[in-house]
Amino acid sequence: MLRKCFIAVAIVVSTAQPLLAASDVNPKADFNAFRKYFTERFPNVKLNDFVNGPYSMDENLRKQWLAKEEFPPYEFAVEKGKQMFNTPFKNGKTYGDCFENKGIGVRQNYPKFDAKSGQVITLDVALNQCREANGEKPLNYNKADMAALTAYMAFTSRGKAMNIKIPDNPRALAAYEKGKQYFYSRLGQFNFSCASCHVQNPGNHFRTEVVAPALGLVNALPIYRSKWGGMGTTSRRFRSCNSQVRGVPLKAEDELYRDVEYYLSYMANGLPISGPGARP
Amino acid sequence: MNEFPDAPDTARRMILKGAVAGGLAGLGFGSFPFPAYAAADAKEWPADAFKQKSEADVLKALYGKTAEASDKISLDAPEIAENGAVVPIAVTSTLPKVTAIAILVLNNPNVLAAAYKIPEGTEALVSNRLKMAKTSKVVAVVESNGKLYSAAKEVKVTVGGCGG
Amino acid sequence: MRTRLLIQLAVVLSVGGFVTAGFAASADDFKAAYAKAEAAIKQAHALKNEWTTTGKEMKAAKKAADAGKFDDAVKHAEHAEALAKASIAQAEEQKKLWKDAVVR
Amino acid sequence: MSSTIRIKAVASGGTTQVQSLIRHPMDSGFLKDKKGKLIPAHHIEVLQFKHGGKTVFTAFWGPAVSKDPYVKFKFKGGKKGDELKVSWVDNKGASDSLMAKIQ
Repeated sequence: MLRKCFIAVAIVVSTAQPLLAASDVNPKADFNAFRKYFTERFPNVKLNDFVNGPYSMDENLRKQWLAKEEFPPYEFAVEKGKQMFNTPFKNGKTYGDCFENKGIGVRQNYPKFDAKSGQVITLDVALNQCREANGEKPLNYNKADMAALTAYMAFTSRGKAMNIKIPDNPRALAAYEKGKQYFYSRLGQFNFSCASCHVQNPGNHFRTEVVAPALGLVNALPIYRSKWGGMGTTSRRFRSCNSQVRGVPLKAEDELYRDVEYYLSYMANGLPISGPGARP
Repeated sequence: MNEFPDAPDTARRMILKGAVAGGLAGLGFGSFPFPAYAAADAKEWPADAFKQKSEADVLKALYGKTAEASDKISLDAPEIAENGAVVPIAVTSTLPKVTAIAILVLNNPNVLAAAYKIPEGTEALVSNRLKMAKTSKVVAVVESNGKLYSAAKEVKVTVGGCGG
Repeated sequence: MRTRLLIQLAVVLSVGGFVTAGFAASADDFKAAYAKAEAAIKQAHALKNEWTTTGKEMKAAKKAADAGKFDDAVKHAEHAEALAKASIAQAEEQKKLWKDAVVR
Repeated sequence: MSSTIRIKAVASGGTTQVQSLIRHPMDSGFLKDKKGKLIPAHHIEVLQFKHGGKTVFTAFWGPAVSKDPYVKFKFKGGKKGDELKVSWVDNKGASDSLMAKIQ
């Protein structure tokens, strides 16, 4: 039967796959190919404009966005984030004490690879690590408080070039490669990968939305979505992608989400931070 | 100063906009609440007009008259709304002595979205963001010299904004 | 090519699930079918590749069983199992196929 | 939490351009909550701007104005440092007000 034949194929495939040697992983070559793909496919989009997502490729949407940017709907979230950021913890320390340059203008350096834990640390995770180190409970990675904090930190970093480092460390390279694999793997009942939309179809309409290019997508995070009526975190963004293709979302800041953010952020190196972004 | 020597204008504009929104970067205007004596008065709100289901009934309830089409009204609205929950719409007019502007969304459950009083010395210009339940004709109505004029435009909505 | 096969497979299985259960099922049949589906879902979950539709079928199965409609309950559970197996197959095949999609 | 009202008022060439964003749910009355219960309409009804004791702009809003509503208008007069009084009241009787300085 069809099913049996299919599973047999799958088993052969999975056992035939060799383990990756670190030497096979070449982020710099990936970066060049990725950049070339987008700039050649969209010769009319200026490189630094990719960070504005669908607005870089649709004139009608761009006009509405510019109108909204006159007084952007995310201002209240940024203001709330600023207040949270500047409010000391019970021990008197602040978020700023956990970051270089007191946390101002540092968004472009995240995610970072942490050699001690062997894990990718996103800005959201770093904020919760900071809270826990100071005796505070972590914030929910899907909720408005985390979105407001990261929105403020992105706001203070606007225009700074994404600056992601992948150290020559087998675990860092493995995390990068896992993120890349997740990005290109088809999933969900609709059998879509992240790349199916954001590499193969940027600028095209999917359902009712214009798809954002993968290049620079993370630079706009976190985003205020009109359909959410509010600011959402990076995790919320990834989770909504999963469920749109009928995949059960992973838990917020799951290792794979952090790895894929690491991969995409490295691909966006040199492009300006545009977050917090406003999107439909 | 500029970190992107070949940054396009758009990126720079984005950054400048961030700076202009400086209220939240701590450049505040020394704003503070003031006592209620000068406050907006809910009694002025034209409740009846906001209940009407047609353009004619709204205009009758608001102004007691009908409107004629005018090319001296500019209605700036997107052809396709990115999301019906937030549709930027701007109205300006070169008509003389403008005293009021109203914006109607004909296919919304209640047609009147917003009405503005324009006192002498205030320009015939208003920009706002409205919800649209579905694709609809949007009508801008301007009261000039005691008469009503209107202009209309179709806005396509693929994601409805009833949710708000 | 192979991905198209996968989708067809999912469709075939989803229809098949409804066709095969042409007998009068008992509570035990339901329990057995439900347990098999649960095992497959657990495996899909471990692969971080569960489908949202699988959970919906399981809920429908449970609801039908609670109402004593075991034929329906078995159909839904079998459908859930088929979907879960398709998602497992998808995850396994993507372990290699993802590379073909990478921008080069 | 700080004021619900945010203002950018800039004087230039004898004209003042005012932009305002207000934090308000502007519930349409047509949306249901997670339990399937209709959320009643909750919206600003009147928004007023005063400059030097004179009303320069009045908005009457229904539930079809977007969440966290925005408005822009221009009036003749007004100079840097002048005070602009803003106030709103909603259909549940809640209100807020702010005195902003023209920039």
